[in-house]
Amino acid sequence: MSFPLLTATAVLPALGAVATAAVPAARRTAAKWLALLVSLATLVLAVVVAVRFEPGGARYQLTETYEWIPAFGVRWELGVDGIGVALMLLTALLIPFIVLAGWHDADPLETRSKRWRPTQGFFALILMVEAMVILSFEATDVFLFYIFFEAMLIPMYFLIGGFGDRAHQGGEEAAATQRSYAAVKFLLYNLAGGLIMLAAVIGLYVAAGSFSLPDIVAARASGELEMGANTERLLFLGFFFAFAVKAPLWPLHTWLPNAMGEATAPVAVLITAVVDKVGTFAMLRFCLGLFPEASKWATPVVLVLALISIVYGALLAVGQRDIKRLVAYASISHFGFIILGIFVMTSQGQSGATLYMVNHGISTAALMLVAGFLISRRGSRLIADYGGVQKVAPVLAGTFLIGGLATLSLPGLAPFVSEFLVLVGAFARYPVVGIIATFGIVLAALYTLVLYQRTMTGPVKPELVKLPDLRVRELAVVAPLIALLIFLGVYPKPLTDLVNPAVRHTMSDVQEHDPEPEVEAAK
Amino acid sequence: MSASAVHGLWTDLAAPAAEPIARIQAPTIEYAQLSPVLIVIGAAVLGILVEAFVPRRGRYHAQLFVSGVALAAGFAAVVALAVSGYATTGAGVAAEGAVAVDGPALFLQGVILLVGLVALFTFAERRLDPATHGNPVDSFAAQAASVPGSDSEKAAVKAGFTTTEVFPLLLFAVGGMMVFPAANDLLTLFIALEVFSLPLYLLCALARRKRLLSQEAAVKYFLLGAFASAFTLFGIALLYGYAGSVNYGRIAQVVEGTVQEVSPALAGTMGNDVLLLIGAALVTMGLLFKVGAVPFHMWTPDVYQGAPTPVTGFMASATKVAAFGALLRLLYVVLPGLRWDWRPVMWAVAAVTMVIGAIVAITQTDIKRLLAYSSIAHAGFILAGVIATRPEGISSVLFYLAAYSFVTVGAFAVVTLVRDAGGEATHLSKWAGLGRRSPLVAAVFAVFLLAFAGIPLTSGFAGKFAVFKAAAEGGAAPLVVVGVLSSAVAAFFYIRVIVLMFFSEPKPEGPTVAVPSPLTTTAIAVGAAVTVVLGVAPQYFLDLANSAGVFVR
Amino acid sequence: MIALLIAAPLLGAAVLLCGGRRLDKAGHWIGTALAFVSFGLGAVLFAGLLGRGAEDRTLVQHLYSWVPVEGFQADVAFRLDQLSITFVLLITGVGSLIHVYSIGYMEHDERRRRFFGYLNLFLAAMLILVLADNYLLLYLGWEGVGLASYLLIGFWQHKPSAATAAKKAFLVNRVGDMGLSIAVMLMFTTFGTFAFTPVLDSVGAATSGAAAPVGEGTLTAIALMLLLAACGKSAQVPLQSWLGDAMEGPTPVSALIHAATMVTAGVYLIVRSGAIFDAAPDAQLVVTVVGAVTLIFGAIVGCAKDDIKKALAGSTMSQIGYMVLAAGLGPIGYAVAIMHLVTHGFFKAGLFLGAGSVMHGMNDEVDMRKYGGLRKYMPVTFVTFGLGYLAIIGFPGLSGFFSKDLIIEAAFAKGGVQGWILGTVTLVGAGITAYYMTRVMLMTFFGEERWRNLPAASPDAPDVEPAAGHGGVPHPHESPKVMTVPMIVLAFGSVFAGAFFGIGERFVHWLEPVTSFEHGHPPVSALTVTAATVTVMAIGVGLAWLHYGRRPVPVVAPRGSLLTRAARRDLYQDDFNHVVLVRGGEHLTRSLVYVDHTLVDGVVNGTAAGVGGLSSRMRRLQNGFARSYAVSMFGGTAVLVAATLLMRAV
Amino acid sequence: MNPVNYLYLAALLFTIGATGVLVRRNAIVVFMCIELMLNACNLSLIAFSRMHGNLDGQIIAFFTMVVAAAEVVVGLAIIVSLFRTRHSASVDDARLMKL
Repeated sequence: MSFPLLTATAVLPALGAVATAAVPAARRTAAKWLALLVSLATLVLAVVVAVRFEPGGARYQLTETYEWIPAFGVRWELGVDGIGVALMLLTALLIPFIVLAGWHDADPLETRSKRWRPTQGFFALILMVEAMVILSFEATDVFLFYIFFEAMLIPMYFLIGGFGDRAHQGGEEAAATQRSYAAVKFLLYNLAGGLIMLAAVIGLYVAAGSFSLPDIVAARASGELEMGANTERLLFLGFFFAFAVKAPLWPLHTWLPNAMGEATAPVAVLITAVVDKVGTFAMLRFCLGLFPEASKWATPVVLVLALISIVYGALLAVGQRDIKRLVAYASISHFGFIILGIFVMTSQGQSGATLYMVNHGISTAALMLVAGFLISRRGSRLIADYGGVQKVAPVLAGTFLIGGLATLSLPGLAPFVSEFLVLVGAFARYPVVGIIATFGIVLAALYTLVLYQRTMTGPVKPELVKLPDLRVRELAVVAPLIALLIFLGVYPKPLTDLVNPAVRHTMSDVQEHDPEPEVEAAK
Repeated sequence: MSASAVHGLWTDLAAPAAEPIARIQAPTIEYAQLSPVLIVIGAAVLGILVEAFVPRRGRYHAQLFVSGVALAAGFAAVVALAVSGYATTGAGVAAEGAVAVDGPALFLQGVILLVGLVALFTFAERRLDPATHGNPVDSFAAQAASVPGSDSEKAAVKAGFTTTEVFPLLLFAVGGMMVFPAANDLLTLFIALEVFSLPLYLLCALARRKRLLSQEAAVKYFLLGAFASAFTLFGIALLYGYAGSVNYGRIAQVVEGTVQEVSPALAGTMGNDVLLLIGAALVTMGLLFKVGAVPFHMWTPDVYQGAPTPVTGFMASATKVAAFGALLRLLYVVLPGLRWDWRPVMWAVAAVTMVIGAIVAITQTDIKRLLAYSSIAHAGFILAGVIATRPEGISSVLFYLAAYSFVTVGAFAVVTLVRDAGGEATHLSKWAGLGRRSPLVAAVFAVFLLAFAGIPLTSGFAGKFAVFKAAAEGGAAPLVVVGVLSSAVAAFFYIRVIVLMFFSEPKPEGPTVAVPSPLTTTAIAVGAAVTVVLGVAPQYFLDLANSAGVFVR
Repeated sequence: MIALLIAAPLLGAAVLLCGGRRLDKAGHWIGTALAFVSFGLGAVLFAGLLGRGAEDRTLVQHLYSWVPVEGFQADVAFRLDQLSITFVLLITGVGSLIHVYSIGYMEHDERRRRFFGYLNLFLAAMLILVLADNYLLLYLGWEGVGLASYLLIGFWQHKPSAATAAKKAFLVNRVGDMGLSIAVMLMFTTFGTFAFTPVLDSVGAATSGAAAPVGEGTLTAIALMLLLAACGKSAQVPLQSWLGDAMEGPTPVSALIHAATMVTAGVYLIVRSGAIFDAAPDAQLVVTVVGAVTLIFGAIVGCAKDDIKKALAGSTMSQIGYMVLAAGLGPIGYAVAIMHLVTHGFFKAGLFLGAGSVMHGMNDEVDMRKYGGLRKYMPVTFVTFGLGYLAIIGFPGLSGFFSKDLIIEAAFAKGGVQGWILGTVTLVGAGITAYYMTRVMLMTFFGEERWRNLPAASPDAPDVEPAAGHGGVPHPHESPKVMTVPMIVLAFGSVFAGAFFGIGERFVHWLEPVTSFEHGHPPVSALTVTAATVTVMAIGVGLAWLHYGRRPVPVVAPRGSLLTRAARRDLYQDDFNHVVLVRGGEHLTRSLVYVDHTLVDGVVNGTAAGVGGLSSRMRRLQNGFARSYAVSMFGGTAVLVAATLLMRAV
Repeated sequence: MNPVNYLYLAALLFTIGATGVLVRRNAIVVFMCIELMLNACNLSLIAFSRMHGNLDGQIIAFFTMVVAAAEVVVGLAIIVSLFRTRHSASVDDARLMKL
């Protein structure tokens, strides 16, 4: 038995979380540094995983299998394919920035009691979420995945409800109520999804007699496991519902704006850039892998919903008055793209979707974190309260603009590649869908540029004259992200090499082939 | 009426007496196999003697010692029996077939004993209330007979009386509960039922604070309990009439029609299924009342709220364990032949119980009532496992009961800690901001709530999964869906409490969290530990439940 | 080598934008130097091409594989051939000159470093655009120039009007980009690739019957989508509205991006994809129509504007209309279009720089009605501007004359009714061009000095450009050398380029391998056409002189005729957009926000509330009466028994 | 005489008792009604015992009497204490806890 690398990658942050939580109340800064170091160490491990992973090799690599609850047929069964590695890397990469960006977000306003240690809790929860997210990217046992898929809700819930924006219109009281509303909404939506999935998980066990994804897929491929069409469809719906809530897909999206609006910017990034990815990832791995027929059966509906998400999210983003809610709706639109790419069942679409998950993570992180810095300076989330920032804080404005341009997927920045792949993939099979989705890029430009214009340009608002520019810590958060955006924009090959084989496998799972071009191009 | 049907009793009298009978053969009693029960009941009797002869000062400690030792010894005996194979291969019936000694019996007896032990600690807690007149006080009335607020009560308090009778009562209740799931004939069932019910009625009436509520709870519980047991008894009578015997195995044979030498009378009654069906329904109803299933649940909230919180904790956990044990045995041993008749009905009961329990809990404002309704919902979940009618059903229910009882006892133990001037502060509004005041207690309670809600990595999830899995395999998929939906609803109010504790500002005049003695601390710690262990590494206990999941016929 | 061509300005952009304040001193020199470097490289490459035979003048440099995905290959590869090198020279050449000019023009702007950074970024993006070997990479450059234009139009971000203009430009372009991306997708689904050579070759093969035929419908669709893109970038009707507002940017920007290079990218796209258009005649017709309409539209707008830059913008529109029209004519037009593009690059850049110089001397006053008689104050500007003027109106012998004349001929040569219509349109266009340019000329450099007796510093020019320190009566003065030299150079270009290209169809033949030139046969002799053109031009000049040369020009614009007023408002196109798109969009989003909150969210909250209500209703059953509990038990038992019996019954 | 008649009688008594529980307010009376139900059970037990010709039923009947006695002890204790606090034995007055 070789060294359990995958387990280690997840256990490390978990232990880190415990350790951070244990730091005494007075030593707040120590806790922060501890959290940062742990997250960086996790990143190192994740990189090691990525290096040890051979794109050309077996579908699931670095696999580990231990018995856990034989009575339920549950095994601690981990393994990563290219997609898993990519998303694991994304997670491990973003957490340090999130920690760094949230450096002061959880400093207690006044010490309520000696035992009250919000800061330690904040960073411990973040690490806990990281551990669970990583595990859910690694788990190849459906039950194992489900456990962490569900369990990660709890720390997220406390992060949202416990640590809101300092800056809030209507005072601390209103903030608290809105926060807990958002947190409860988040939890109930996802819990409902999760519980319905639980029923499907049980059903899957009854139908397949195993929780091991590879086994089930193999059994289905070899035809020794027959699942009735209706059973498969019901189970698919059970799984898909949970993932659609998490992703989120229209019309199950309404929890996201509340959550992202009320949470602090780093937590908002954690939600949309990391946790929500589990949903789309799971669609790709579990829905398509376990229920290929049902997936195809559901494709039309899913595509329509995805299209609605794209356009609807973008339009609502245009209509927002609150910076963070705007970003949230933009994310909804982007998740529409991801889901679209997954379900058009073309390799361009699915590679695009996977890249999209990564790129959207980075770009949203960049935009949202800068927005967070801005908000923490002015103490307001309302777009109307800003204007002319560009004049007083050019660097902040510049980074914000780049983040925005990434959000509207400007060619040369990472998101463009993925978005275009998704569009091409969609167009190749369903031209109309492709064309409708293309409208998304115009709307994206609209809400991004409107946001930039209203906040950054024009005459400087009097109360902003003293606005300080980005500090070193903040620059250290944003600069690497932007560098990454540009790099992946001009040279995404490392990522695509990682993803392509995995996508090939998924395509073979659903037994789909890319549509052939009309004529063979003259070479 | 034919002469052959006439009973020997009369004819013998008519005949001239033979020479006096030299010897009668006494029934053989397997004392070893009955030892757990005997120990506990014996200790209870001893407790009464203690009350009679030990001076008042010494009673508390004496009682605590006796009960503690008895429960521990009982548990040891259970373990010994289980180890020596009575749970599996050596399973059999004892005491002339009155009591079964088999896996489920021993498993549940073990659970009941442990829960009883933990409950005992909460019973014995004397540091939560400030000492009055220099005498430490527990949560029980100084002198139950004295009228609340009267001079006699004040005098009793001044004299430092304490109702140490609670310990023997607890032991009697535990003893009865231990027999209940092991009962192998209807008579034993009925007696056990009464043996553990009557002490509970009394215990409910013994609260130190809020005595009117306590007495009201006792009256309601008593009257409704007696009412229910009357139905049970009638059911027993009818079953007896149908089968001509109260022995489980015998009845089962008759039900399945695999009985030899059918007497004409038996042939006559056997033909009449109405007796069987009504009788079965009535007995089942009695058990459903004890587990608090809709529509026999209405006593639960009132009694849980009014009873002294330690008693509530004990009732909520141990009673459920015992009652579900008896229900399992009844349905799996006596009435398997009737499966197609009772399954649909139980389906309906389970579904309604889950839904109503979850929905009504949403709008509760008192933590104890909230937990009461949640216990109703959980009864529904367990029923889903009961009707699986397959071995997994039994073992899953056993596991669920073990998991659930410890969560419950722990949760109520936490409730005893949150106090204000009027004793325990059970109104939810007073729990606001508890997480800010004393994060640890709030965190532990949050763990219990999450376990109730069935969040993964807690025992609640493992149990729920086991039960639903069994139900689904038993072909009760719709029931699983209902269960899942209602647990989604249920999640809402558990979350509400957590929100209250952590996300809302503490009120200035809010309650304080009393610093308990090691007793309650142990109780809570045990509860939390079991909750987490059964959640993270349930395998060993699942195996245990699996191996124990076979009834003896 | 080709990569270096792009790398140079890219490096400049990176250095200047990330460099921070410490580069403020040297920033502009770095930028300019790198621009010249890439011009130098371009010249070398050009020489290299000249060295080769006419047929193998196509170099392809494959750098690396950009997006390798199953069945989808996008490479970063550059293609250098006659067409692209022409653009390279134009871009880097004019670009460098304008860098130099900007050194002077932006002297007093504290953000000059960033300005040069943006300019370099633009150069890089534009070079990528014209050098790309596949449509996706072209798309990259396409959006890159869009970004640069966005940044530069909104360079003075503190001016809300500038920010708005920038946003508008980007958005309108995005609409065009939609077309481009859909076109690329169509190519991918049709040919499985979108690199130039395979696509164009297979189109050719298909049409020539050498390969499996491609549905003409598909090709038409692709072509139209490309046209949409072109319309966006080149400000053709119906996506022309952004160009006028784009004049909010600093004048050098208007000269480089919105006159000489970027706006002509659409023409490049069409010419580059000639094969596709040739295979889709319907699409070609649409192209010509668009060109014709824009030609007239721009011209009319140009006649009415009093803002000198806006007038020039209108003219730009119209001139590009010429090019697009020509490009729509197919092989007879492609080369001609490019030729006009190049010459236009020279003289229009020159005109803008001239305008900039005028504004520089007039406190950034842009209203021509407040100019007048400036010729003696800024002679160099006057001369260079004048030469540009002569060139654009097509004064015989100057560059505009040659290129425009060829286009008109080609238009007639289209043959049939179409030919006549298009020809006439182009002729009329030439006339109007002459009219509005003369108008500009007269109002600016001739007539009485209207700026002397102004009420105050003009209101519409607040202290935006730091150059305008002092209000009050302006003191017109000649611009510094660093500004005038580029103007002179461009003037030279605008004088001689046409002749150099035109004589012996040198330019056309140079491009022939790429754009497959063929001689059109106009129904009337070329000489007649030329004569007609010159006459029309003369009429235009005359009219203008009648209107603005003879009688004094009122400082405050007269109400003017209906057409004038319409033209001042860009023929109400903006108003239409505002009412239909902006208002409509606002209403849509607002109502959607409402829907999201009440309906989508409402459903969920509604169910929650419903359950809650149910709960509180059920709660009442728990009424505290022990007897009612007993009733429920009794009833329950009854039901239980009944149900059990029923089970047996059924 | 047909033993079934005893059963009818028992059922009748049982129902009377149950009805009494439902309709009477006084706790003592309610309790007495429950006793009546128990005795109805006894009657049926004995009748069955006679029918089947074995002693089980009669033995149960004895047990039931003991249980009933025990219930009386507990029940009366509780009811009396309630009465002394509230000066009313009506079960309907005891409804502090509801909803």
